[in-house]
Amino acid sequence: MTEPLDPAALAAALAVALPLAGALAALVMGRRAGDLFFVTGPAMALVAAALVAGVAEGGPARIAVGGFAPPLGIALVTDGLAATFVATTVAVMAAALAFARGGLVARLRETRRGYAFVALAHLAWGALNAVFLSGDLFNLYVALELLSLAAIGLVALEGKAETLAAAIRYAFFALTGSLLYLSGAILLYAATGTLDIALLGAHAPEGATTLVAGALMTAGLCAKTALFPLHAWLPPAHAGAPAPASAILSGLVPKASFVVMARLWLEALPDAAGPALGPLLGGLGAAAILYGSVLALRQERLKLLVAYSTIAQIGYLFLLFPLAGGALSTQPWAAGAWSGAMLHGVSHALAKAALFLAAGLVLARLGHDRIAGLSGLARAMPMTAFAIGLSAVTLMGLPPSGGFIAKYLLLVAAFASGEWAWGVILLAGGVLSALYLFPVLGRLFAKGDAEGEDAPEDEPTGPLPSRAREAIPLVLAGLAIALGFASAWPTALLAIGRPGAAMEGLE
Amino acid sequence: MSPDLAPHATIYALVGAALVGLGLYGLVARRHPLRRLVGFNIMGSGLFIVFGAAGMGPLGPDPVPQALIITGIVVAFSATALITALAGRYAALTGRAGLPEETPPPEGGAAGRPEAS
Amino acid sequence: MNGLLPVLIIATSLAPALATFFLAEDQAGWRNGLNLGGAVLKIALVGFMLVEVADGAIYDTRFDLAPGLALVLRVDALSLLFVTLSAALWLLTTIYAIAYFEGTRDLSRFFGFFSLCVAATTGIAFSGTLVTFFVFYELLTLSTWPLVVHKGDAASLSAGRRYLAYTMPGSAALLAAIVWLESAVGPIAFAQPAALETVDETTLRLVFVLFVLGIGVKAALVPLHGWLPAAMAAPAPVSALLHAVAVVKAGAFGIVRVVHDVYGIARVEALGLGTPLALLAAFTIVYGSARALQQVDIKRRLAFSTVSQVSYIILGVALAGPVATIGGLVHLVHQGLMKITLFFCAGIFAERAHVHRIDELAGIGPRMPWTASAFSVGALGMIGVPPIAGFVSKWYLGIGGLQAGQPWVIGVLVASSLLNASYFLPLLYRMWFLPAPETLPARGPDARALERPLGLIAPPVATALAALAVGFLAASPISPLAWTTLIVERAYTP
Amino acid sequence: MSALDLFSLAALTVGAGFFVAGTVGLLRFPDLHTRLHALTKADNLGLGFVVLGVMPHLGGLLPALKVVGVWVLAMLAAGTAAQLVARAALPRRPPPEEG
Amino acid sequence: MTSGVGSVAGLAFDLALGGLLLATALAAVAGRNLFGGVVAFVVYGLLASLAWVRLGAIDVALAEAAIGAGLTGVLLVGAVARLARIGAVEPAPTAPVGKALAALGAVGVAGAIALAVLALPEGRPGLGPEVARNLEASGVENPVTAVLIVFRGYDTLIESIVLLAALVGVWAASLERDWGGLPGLRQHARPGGVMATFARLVPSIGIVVGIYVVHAGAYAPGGAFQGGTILAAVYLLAAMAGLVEPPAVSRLPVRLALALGPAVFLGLGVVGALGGTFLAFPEAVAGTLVLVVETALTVSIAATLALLVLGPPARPSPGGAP
Repeated sequence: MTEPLDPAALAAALAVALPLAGALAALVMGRRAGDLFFVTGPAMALVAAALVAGVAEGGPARIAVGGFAPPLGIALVTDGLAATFVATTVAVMAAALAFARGGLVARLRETRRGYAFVALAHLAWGALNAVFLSGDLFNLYVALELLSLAAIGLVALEGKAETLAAAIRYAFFALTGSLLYLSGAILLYAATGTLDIALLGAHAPEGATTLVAGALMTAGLCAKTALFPLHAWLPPAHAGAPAPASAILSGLVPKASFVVMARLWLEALPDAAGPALGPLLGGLGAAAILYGSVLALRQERLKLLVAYSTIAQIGYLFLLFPLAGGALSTQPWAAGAWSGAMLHGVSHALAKAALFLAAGLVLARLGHDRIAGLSGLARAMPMTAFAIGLSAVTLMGLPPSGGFIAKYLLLVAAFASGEWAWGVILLAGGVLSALYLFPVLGRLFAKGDAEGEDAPEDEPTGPLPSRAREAIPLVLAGLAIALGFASAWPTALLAIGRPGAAMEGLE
Repeated sequence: MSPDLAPHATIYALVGAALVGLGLYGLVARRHPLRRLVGFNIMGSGLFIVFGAAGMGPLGPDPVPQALIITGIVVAFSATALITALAGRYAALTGRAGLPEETPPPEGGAAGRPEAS
Repeated sequence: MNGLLPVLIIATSLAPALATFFLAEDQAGWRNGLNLGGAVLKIALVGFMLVEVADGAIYDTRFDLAPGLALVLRVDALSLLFVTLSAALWLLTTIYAIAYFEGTRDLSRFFGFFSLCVAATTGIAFSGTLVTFFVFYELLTLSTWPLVVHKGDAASLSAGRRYLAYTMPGSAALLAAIVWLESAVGPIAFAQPAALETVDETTLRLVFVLFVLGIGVKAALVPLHGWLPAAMAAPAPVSALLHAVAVVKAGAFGIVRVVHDVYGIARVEALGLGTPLALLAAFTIVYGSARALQQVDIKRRLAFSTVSQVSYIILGVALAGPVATIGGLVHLVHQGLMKITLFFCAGIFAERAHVHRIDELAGIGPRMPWTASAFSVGALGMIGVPPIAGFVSKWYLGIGGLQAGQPWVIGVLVASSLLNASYFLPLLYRMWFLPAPETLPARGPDARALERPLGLIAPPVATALAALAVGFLAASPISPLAWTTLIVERAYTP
Repeated sequence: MSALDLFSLAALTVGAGFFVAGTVGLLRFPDLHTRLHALTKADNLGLGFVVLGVMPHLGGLLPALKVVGVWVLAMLAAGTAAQLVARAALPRRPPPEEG
Repeated sequence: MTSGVGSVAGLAFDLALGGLLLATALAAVAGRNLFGGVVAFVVYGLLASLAWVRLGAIDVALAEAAIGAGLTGVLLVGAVARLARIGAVEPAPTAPVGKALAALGAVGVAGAIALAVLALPEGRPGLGPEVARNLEASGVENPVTAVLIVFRGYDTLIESIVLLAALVGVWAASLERDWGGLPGLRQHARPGGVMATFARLVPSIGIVVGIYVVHAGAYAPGGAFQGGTILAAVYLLAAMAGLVEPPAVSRLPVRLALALGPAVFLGLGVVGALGGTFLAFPEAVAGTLVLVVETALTVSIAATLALLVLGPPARPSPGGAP
């Protein structure tokens, strides 16, 4: 049964197959693995473009893998959400791989870190696309597991004692999370006989089994997304990894398990959640925002500050559930909240990746990433300072960045739904992020020889990065800002196949 | 009380649930990475037994859970192998079997024992 | 075509800004050329648009950002008033800055952010909806912060921190107000006052307070003015353009938009918010002048004088009379001209004669005749001595107050004029009538060197002359007064 | 109960008996070597009888041969393991490179 | 096999087995010394495979015995030995309140799952009949292999790559100077000793059984994973006995063998995608395709599992890194 070649279906298949093929090639190529980027980068850009175009015209589609439709087979879901995040992943991954070519991935001989990074990055890439596109709960489990193992490998890449400890701690959190998620999936299969999200939505299972399953899956996914009470593993893991790895870890990995949670509660079990879910997840998100920001304020090292800001920014995503979760999805403002949360996911991915890459450049140049020692960097490395500035603007949600549009949509939804408490938290979060990000920018502008502040041994040890390598974080941060201006198109793309019959915005 | 599950399948389902509890306890409470790995594997295996038992329909075992369980076992093994290697490398570097916040430093000073060949 | 013009005008300062960022330090020629070219082009375009808008043309462009969120640029008489002022002064300040920063470093970064800030100001003027206003309002904060911390030393860094400590919560309050109102009523455009009937009164009052809190930070209303004096640590051109013209005026402009275009003056009166705002403005006027009296440093005194002068605009707007509004709005231009002259001269005194404190001003008049006379014109204008610009706006404000049945306004004006006199006249006296210390060379080459190069001296003289001209030709059809009467006739007959 | 069933019942009981003997040996014997002895000898013999008892019921020669194969392999493994454990537990007189 | 599953003897056996399972699991988790715990875990694994036989899932029993009990056991015992040799310091025992909290959480989760299982609605056919209906389209008779390779082949593809991800992670947990070297520790087996003879005797049988299991997967319990594990175990036995030197990590044939299985499966999938459906097994050639994929997977799985157990490269390879 070979129906005419549907571009979206082919693009979806290639979106997963190509990075995995790249990983296999990297496994075998060894020394030349660094140049793999020249093949997978452009090819994946093409695939992402085809997927986005296919979704934009053809609307959301369900592709039966192997020709067997669910409940027997597995269905890939190509809707706006998947296409947007696949495109974002291409941007961040291409940047990380290009960034690694200059430093981490040595060209002359095959080093441990270079070899492992290229292979693990491609594996994570394939896993991310598999998660965004999959519509089957068990398939999501296997893809999340591949993502976790690749991420654990990336965290342990430096080989130092503290990164290994961080990797082990992360591993146990991730594995506990996976098993809890799996237990929920198993119970849902036992209750309804299907693992497919859309069929589950149609079945609308009720009763104790569904509630227990939902609770277990939520607990598991919260552990993997490092939502507030289960976040202890994230800062040492993301700060210890090499810069391109941190960009992937902090920018993309938490989004994968968040998308699974969104699909679970908005598509698979829309009305099984009951009134408690929204406030609970929203409350935890709010706590994450406050906790992450306060701790980021107290960090002396740049990479740790950026890692704690990830915990805070993840909090914003979870405001989706009180505003658009469960029974609310038919309310007029739910659409805005949904687009806002997803747009925040995209703009945070770009800005956070840019910030970590820029921090990597600073670390390579100065030999340390103590914030106090960053003075005068704006003069020595203007493009990196500018990239840090632009991504800081996006993280603070100030116009003209994509972060602002996302924050604005969430705010409007919060006020329109009457629960303006979430709005206040959003605003407080913005001010708090300004509190911990502007001192860093201030340090950049401070004169190099500000009176005795930086100790003599702060003389820059590493070489100045090449302009091309310095441009990478700038391009990413520029994309995040451009998202602020050209956000009409992405929000329209996101809306394709959005759960719930939410009305379009507020007009 | 128990629905049409073949009688002994319910036993396995309940035993599996208990095993999940035991495994989770091992994974969360025990500090030694290898102990936690044992807990992780037991929890996984218990979960699969629940899955298999729940799949026991009137006309024999449902093949889909069986296939998924094989996949699950292999995934659990790869995770165990990775963590064992990481824990081994960490112990070689620092002379500590557990995570730093849970293990006293080795008495031979902070640096770990010389690399075991 | 007419939709494109406002975008083009913003581009005239945005494009040079983005280009300058990528220029190397030593490409001074390119940098100056770009910025000056942009300024000249902008003035030409604004001139053309002045003519068009005078006979009723309306420019309107719209960019859709997200569902329910759009960037709308709309040009009306009020926005042109602000843009003309900022375009003209941008050119002069660029000339001044080029001369001022001779031989210092980080200039590409400075001029980049400088033009970006002017682009943001133009954006604020042209914004057609509350959201567009907020976008450019925040862009202004983001582009001015690097200018405040430009020197990079401890003082400017702490000034920067203080600036943020006020503006960040302010922006949160403003965003809260906008979203609270828009979630109830849908996107609000300035073209027609929003249909606020459906919203209950207490919410409207609360939102108005939030608006004043948010925008008041930049308009330096009393409790929120702390950052302005501290920001004097920034280099002179920054203080000149930003704190005398762009940032502070953007605050005042914002309050005018909110009072007239979002709420409509009738509803502000009905809600009983007009008088408290006027009282707050009046208190700021007096408080600013009083604090200016205590200052020893010239620039800090000028800063506190700005705090009080800006509140004239808000006072004018808060009083519901058309004449008072004219007085307020025209003061926006007049105060800009006078204050920028004073800051230019203060910068020259500091840069060339190393004079920072008032008591060091003794006998500087004969030594630096051009700068000192420009300073005197500005100072006298501030006091309200006819025929300089200051007198015109105070005159209209006074009459407006009477018409609006608020006689106490006269009292405030008189008191503040007296205070102005008491903190400006001693400076003039020291400059012209006290003997100069021997450190100041009277004759010879280094005497002439005091007022070199020309680029540094010409701008203050030009703005002083402009202040005089505006005062003299107030009655003529092309003066800012005429333009403000046009604005008030066209839109704000009570 | 046909003759075959009787035969396998008997064989299984004997096998079980040997297993019990092996376990008792494991619990009661004083040191490692004797316990090893009990385990490998008794249990393997028990397994042999169990195999014998089960063979007729498997239906067909091939499965029967497979089961015998299992028994042979089990014995081999048990023997090697016992040797290694015993050698490892010897007091450390011989030089360490002894496997 | 006893005739009626529900007969009293069967029930007694299940209860006993369940009890044993819980006892060994408790010993493994809560036992005092580490080595005892690991051994208890291996015993638990074997009992679990017995449980799978009772549940009628022979494929899973094979996998559980081979991978769950066998390889994981070898891995953990090896790790315990290595940590003991290093003399690594044991972590401090958890505070009693921590233990109580964890116990509470564990009981809660277990109770919830038990409750959920008991609350399962009646008459759930599961996907058994659905699989039976499509079985002949899959080209294999064993339904489990059909689901594993054909109906849900996408899961198995990702899972085979999960193995590779773990292997790359394991290899990266080595020192920069050892990169490309020989994995695992040097074994001191006596050349003529018992271990050597055993290691010479068993592989011949092991390889035959392994290949048989892979091939039999099409129509009877078995398949790539179980067969691959047997082959890996046999290789490990030879390596432990010192008969064969594990290959240097950076040698090309090793890496090609590792990537062969997933590459064949992925290639097949992409070819299918070009023809319209990703990972399609056209009915006419489904049987042979499954066999091709299974064989390729077996090679990779055997190599990967063996290298995973051997661990990160620890000795510079005589030939030096490439």
